Amino acid sequence: MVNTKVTLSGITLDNPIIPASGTFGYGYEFAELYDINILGSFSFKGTTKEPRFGNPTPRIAECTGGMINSVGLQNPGIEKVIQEELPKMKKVFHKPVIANISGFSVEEYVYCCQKIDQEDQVGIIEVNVSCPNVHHGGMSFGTSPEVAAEVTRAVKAVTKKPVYIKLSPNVTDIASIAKTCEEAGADGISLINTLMGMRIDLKTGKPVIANKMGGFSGSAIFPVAVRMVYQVYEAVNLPIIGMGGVSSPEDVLEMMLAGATAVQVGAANLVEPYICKNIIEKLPEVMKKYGITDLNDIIGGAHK
Amino acid sequence: MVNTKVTLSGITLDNPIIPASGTFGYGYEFAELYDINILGSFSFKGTTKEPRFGNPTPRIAECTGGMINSVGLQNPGIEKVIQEELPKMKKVFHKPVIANISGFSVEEYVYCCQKIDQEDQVGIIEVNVSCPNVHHGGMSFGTSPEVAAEVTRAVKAVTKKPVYIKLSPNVTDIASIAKTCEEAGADGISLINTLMGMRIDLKTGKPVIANKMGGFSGSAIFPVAVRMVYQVYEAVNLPIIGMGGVSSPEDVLEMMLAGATAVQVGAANLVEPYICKNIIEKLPEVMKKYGITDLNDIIGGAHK
Amino acid sequence: MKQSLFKIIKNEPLTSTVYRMILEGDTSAITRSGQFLNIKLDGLFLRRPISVCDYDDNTITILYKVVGKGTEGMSKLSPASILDILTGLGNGYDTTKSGNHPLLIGGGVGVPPMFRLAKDLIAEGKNPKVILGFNTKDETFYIEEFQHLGAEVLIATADGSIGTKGFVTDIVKELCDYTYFYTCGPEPMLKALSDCTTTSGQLSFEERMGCGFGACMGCSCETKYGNKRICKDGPVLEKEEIIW
Amino acid sequence: MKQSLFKIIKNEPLTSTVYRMILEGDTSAITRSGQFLNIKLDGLFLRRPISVCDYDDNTITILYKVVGKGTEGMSKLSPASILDILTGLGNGYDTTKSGNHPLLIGGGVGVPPMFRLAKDLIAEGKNPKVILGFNTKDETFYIEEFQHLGAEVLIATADGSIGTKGFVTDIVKELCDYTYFYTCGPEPMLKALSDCTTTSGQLSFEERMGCGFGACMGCSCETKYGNKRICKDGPVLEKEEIIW
Ligand SMILES: Cc1cc2nc3c(=O)[nH]c(=O)nc-3n(C[C@H](O)[C@H](O)[C@H](O)COP(=O)(O)OP(=O)(O)OC[C@H]3O[C@@H](n4cnc5c(N)ncnc54)[C@H](O)[C@@H]3O)c2cc1C
Ligand SMILES: Cc1cc2nc3c(=O)[nH]c(=O)nc-3n(C[C@H](O)[C@H](O)[C@H](O)COP(=O)(O)OP(=O)(O)OC[C@H]3O[C@@H](n4cnc5c(N)ncnc54)[C@H](O)[C@@H]3O)c2cc1C
Ligand SMILES: Cc1cc2nc3c(=O)[nH]c(=O)nc-3n(C[C@H](O)[C@H](O)[C@H](O)COP(=O)(O)O)c2cc1C
Ligand SMILES: Cc1cc2nc3c(=O)[nH]c(=O)nc-3n(C[C@H](O)[C@H](O)[C@H](O)COP(=O)(O)O)c2cc1C
Ligand code: FES
Ligand code: FES
Repeated sequence: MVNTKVTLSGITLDNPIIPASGTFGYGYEFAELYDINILGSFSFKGTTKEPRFGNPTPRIAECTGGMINSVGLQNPGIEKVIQEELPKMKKVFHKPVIANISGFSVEEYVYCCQKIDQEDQVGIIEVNVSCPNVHHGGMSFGTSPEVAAEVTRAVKAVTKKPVYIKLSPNVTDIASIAKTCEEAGADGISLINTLMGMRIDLKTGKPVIANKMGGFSGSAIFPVAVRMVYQVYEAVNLPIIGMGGVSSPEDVLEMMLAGATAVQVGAANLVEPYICKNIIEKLPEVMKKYGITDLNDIIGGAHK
Repeated sequence: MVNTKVTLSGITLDNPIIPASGTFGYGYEFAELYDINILGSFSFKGTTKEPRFGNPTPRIAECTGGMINSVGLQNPGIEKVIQEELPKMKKVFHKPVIANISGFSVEEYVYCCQKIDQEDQVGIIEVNVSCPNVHHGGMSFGTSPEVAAEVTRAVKAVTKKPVYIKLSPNVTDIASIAKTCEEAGADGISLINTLMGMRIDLKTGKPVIANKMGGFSGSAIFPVAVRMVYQVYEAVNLPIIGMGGVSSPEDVLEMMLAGATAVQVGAANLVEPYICKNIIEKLPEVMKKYGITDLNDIIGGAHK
Repeated sequence: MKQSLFKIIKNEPLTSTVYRMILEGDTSAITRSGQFLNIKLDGLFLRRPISVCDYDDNTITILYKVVGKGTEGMSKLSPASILDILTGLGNGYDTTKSGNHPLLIGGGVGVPPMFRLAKDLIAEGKNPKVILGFNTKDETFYIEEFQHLGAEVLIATADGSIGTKGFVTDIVKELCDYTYFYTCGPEPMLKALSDCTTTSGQLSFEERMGCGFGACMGCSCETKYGNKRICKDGPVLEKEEIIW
Repeated sequence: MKQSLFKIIKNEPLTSTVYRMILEGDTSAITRSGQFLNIKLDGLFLRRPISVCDYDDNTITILYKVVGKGTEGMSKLSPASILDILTGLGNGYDTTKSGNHPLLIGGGVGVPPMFRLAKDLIAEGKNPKVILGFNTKDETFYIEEFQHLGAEVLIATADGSIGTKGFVTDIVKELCDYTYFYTCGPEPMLKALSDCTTTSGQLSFEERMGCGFGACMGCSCETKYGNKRICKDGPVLEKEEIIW
């Protein structure tokens, strides 16, 4: 027998596998395929203060080993998520969920986190700081250590739930951003969000994505994600949720060796809807292959 | 008949295909396979003031759609390159070459560029600012607009050859770095160098690469490269040499639509030694397929 | 939705660019005409959505046009190859609203889903009239197959090389005795049909998809009844709800 | 070096993890034993280097151990599959230095290149003695093949289940009548042999490779005679030049 249980800020997960925000909706589509209660947890679709339709279509482009998305945080807004989605979600998923929160100003983050703080169903608040900051010329919150810290402090002040800051990889120095978030009171770090990418359609000569650029994710970005998890693990003393291209039990182990306590699976869910189930089922066998009896033993193992 | 000729700072290339520095050695290995004079040009292995063995091995790791290298600028040093390699290179390649110059201090860049300025064989100096700056705590020259500009100015002062600054993609704002290089007198911009990446060997639990992290390149990084070429094209009025994952004539067209005047092919040479030849041979046919009669018509086409 | 493996039974060109593939496997998730498959192909990250043209207990027929890497790869697969496919995607056409004389209008690669729809309507005792639009005679396919179903088939080609010269709308505008319409094809055609038809109808849309089963919001569109995902709440929308 | 396509003629297990593959194609670039191939495999970016075990005018034999994704994929390829391979890589062994009684020492997946080397030496009228090291009897392979060449073959296994119990060095230390040595195997074995042998010799090294043909500097090592690329200036180095 092997142990796959890991603990994030006092919340024990049966296994470290967590579908990533935006790739698992509110869970229903997958609940039709398998019992999603086998998951460690899941991070639901990024939620904002106001309802959002998101970006114009096309929103999706193909890449080698990955895809670009420019969904633009389509969601019904925090009120509706709490009133309608959470109760429905509760029927298909009985464990604490991760609430992924986005905003375009510090106030919006605060507004959403204050609301979501009331919801027992939510175990962790994951604050996505990759969004453009309307008060700073559209630069993403996550590209400035100060602004990321400001969001962290503001959000921490209004919730007792553990707050994980989800970092953007489109930065020069991810470690220093993680560090300032830690100093500002973050309980954990999630990374990485998507890399900014672009494809151009040769037939039209124009970008494939209506919004021109979008977020690149999938197995292609895995080496960047492993590197950043490794760097952040050296910089902070917080649990890390690692993600970016994870699509096999081996990838999970690699992320954990780099320093992740839990691992999210994103784009892979979209093309292999059973991927999280498969990973969870095969994980013990792959652990045995590499002589791992307890996943907790390997967290950050590559640093030793 | 289609036109594949493009011009970089007054130097006309028969076609925009240029093997990227570090993936084509000094050309001999490939000259055994095909007449490398069919190439637009080629960028030879990164040269430093002092001879360098480079990093410890393993230096190479496999990734989905790409590889990580940590060669660490192994080269015999500028003197030997000029005395031994350039004359040998001249025998196999009769067009102007691109001299890729690296340094660990501004003085080293200046030293090398001053030397290489004397060499008729060299058409363009490509200054790789991705190296760690020993005077700035090892941060790469290319991660700070000011430092990149300082290198540019210093180098421009000692050479009359066109100077192309080769940018690192591991930055928050590539456009502003390109812009400051332009203001500092750069004649062109080359991008992108490798993304920082890491792989961990599950058998040992340790990073595959002896130096832990390395430079990730290959088709996996193409969407990031296209995005950055697009952003830099909007920011500067300089010719751009685009690279990062290019491995087909279609990729060449996409890079050019994003804003590149010429295109480098890197890691693909290592696994498909005939790739540049194949691209050059198929390019006219693929141009026709998309109704392109002159490559110059599509440079930056995606911005219109 | 179901994920399962299918064996290619046949894979043959119908025109210089359009192929027919017959797949053998578990078809139980398919419930309606107008639904689609999402096909995993070697070397490509995203699956490729293709409409079900016809199906029975253990085979599916699809017709696809070679337009890029994925469809080109498909065209080169040999019989006995195995494909990983998601089936039963999308809402499909609702035949209960058809009335007795529905029009079925397919344009280009919008033709395939019309086939099963015509079959279903005929089986329900209705009299569908089928209008197929192509660029030119050489690009036509499945005309006889529709005729064999017993449906009346009208053809429009842009160059007049067969049937009416012009667009499907040129034919539709002349008709007045239909009770409903169903269509699939390029968006400009859908829009023109929405404008020129005198009855209600159902239109099938395309969008670049991430997942094809409602998880990613990659394919959203705004309708009069709220936001819809083309892959899950569509691809078939009702004329009345569409915001053009 | 040559890039060409090879057809798999045979692909069969010799032990639970070691396979033999016979490839048909253009072998003209291979000039010496100890050279290697670099094999392109579906879904993997880097080619995989594998030593030539034997070759003739139109076939190559390789022996490989399944250790990861690439070799696992290879083990599943069926005959008639086509592989894109770079041939003629590396310097290979120089038989001119062997003397009349060279030792050939292969450990684990270092055994394969010894085979063609033994064959060449015998053809040159020399009397090679072959020492093969394995972990255990079940993991041995190619012992009979070496014997059929007419070479004297000595075996060492770590657990003593066949041959001498211990390492190849335990055998080598007992020998004194050899004129030269050639070896390939894990680096600790090479080092131990370098220390315990009394003659000159050639040792074949492994390194993670980017290109395999000298272009990337991924495989460099420092030697007493300057920097060398394992793939191009190696994989065979002379005992005297190695810096341990
Ligand atoms: C619900 C649905 C049903 C479809 N049914 C059929 C069918 O029955 N027969 C058929 O031939 N085609 C059908 N298509 C279109 C088909 O999905 C695309 O032609 C195919 O995905 C192109 O893949 P590719 O790799 O060959 O082209 P790519 O190289 O990916 O792109 C070539 C061009 O195809 C278009 N395209 C690419 N991906 C998509 C996508 N996911 N959705 C829509 N268009 C895309 C773009 O305009 C692009 O320029 C359908 C699409 C949808 C959404
Ligand atoms: C010149 C040379 C000749 C070789 N000859 C043979 C041979 O005849 N038979 C044989 O079985 N093996 C041989 N090898 C080793 C073989 O190349 C590796 O076992 C193979 O590349 C592993 O690929 P993989 O995808 O299965 O493993 P991976 O999943 O890539 O890695 C598994 C393990 O294999 C090792 N490895 C991976 N890539 C390489 C590489 N490029 N070079 C060396 N080791 C690597 C690493 O230790 C790694 O932990 C040779 C290697 C070299 C350099
Ligand atoms: C379609 C799609 C939608 C996404 N939406 C969100 C989101 O709403 N909030 C968020 O924090 N991240 C979002 N992401 C990013 C993922 O959660 C994840 O960080 C990223 O995709 C990297 O993981 P992957 O490579 O496994 O996909 C989205 C990703 C995709 C592909
Ligand atoms: C093995 C290897 C060595 C490299 N060495 C250099 C170098 O010396 N100087 C440099 O500017 N870039 C170097 N690069 C980066 C490439 O020139 C190129 O910018 C990068 O690999 C992206 O292109 P690609 O994806 O086509 O490989 C090297 C890349 C590789 C793979
Ligand atoms: S394609 Fe993912 S929701 Fe429609
Ligand atoms: S592997 Fe590229 S030089 Fe040896």
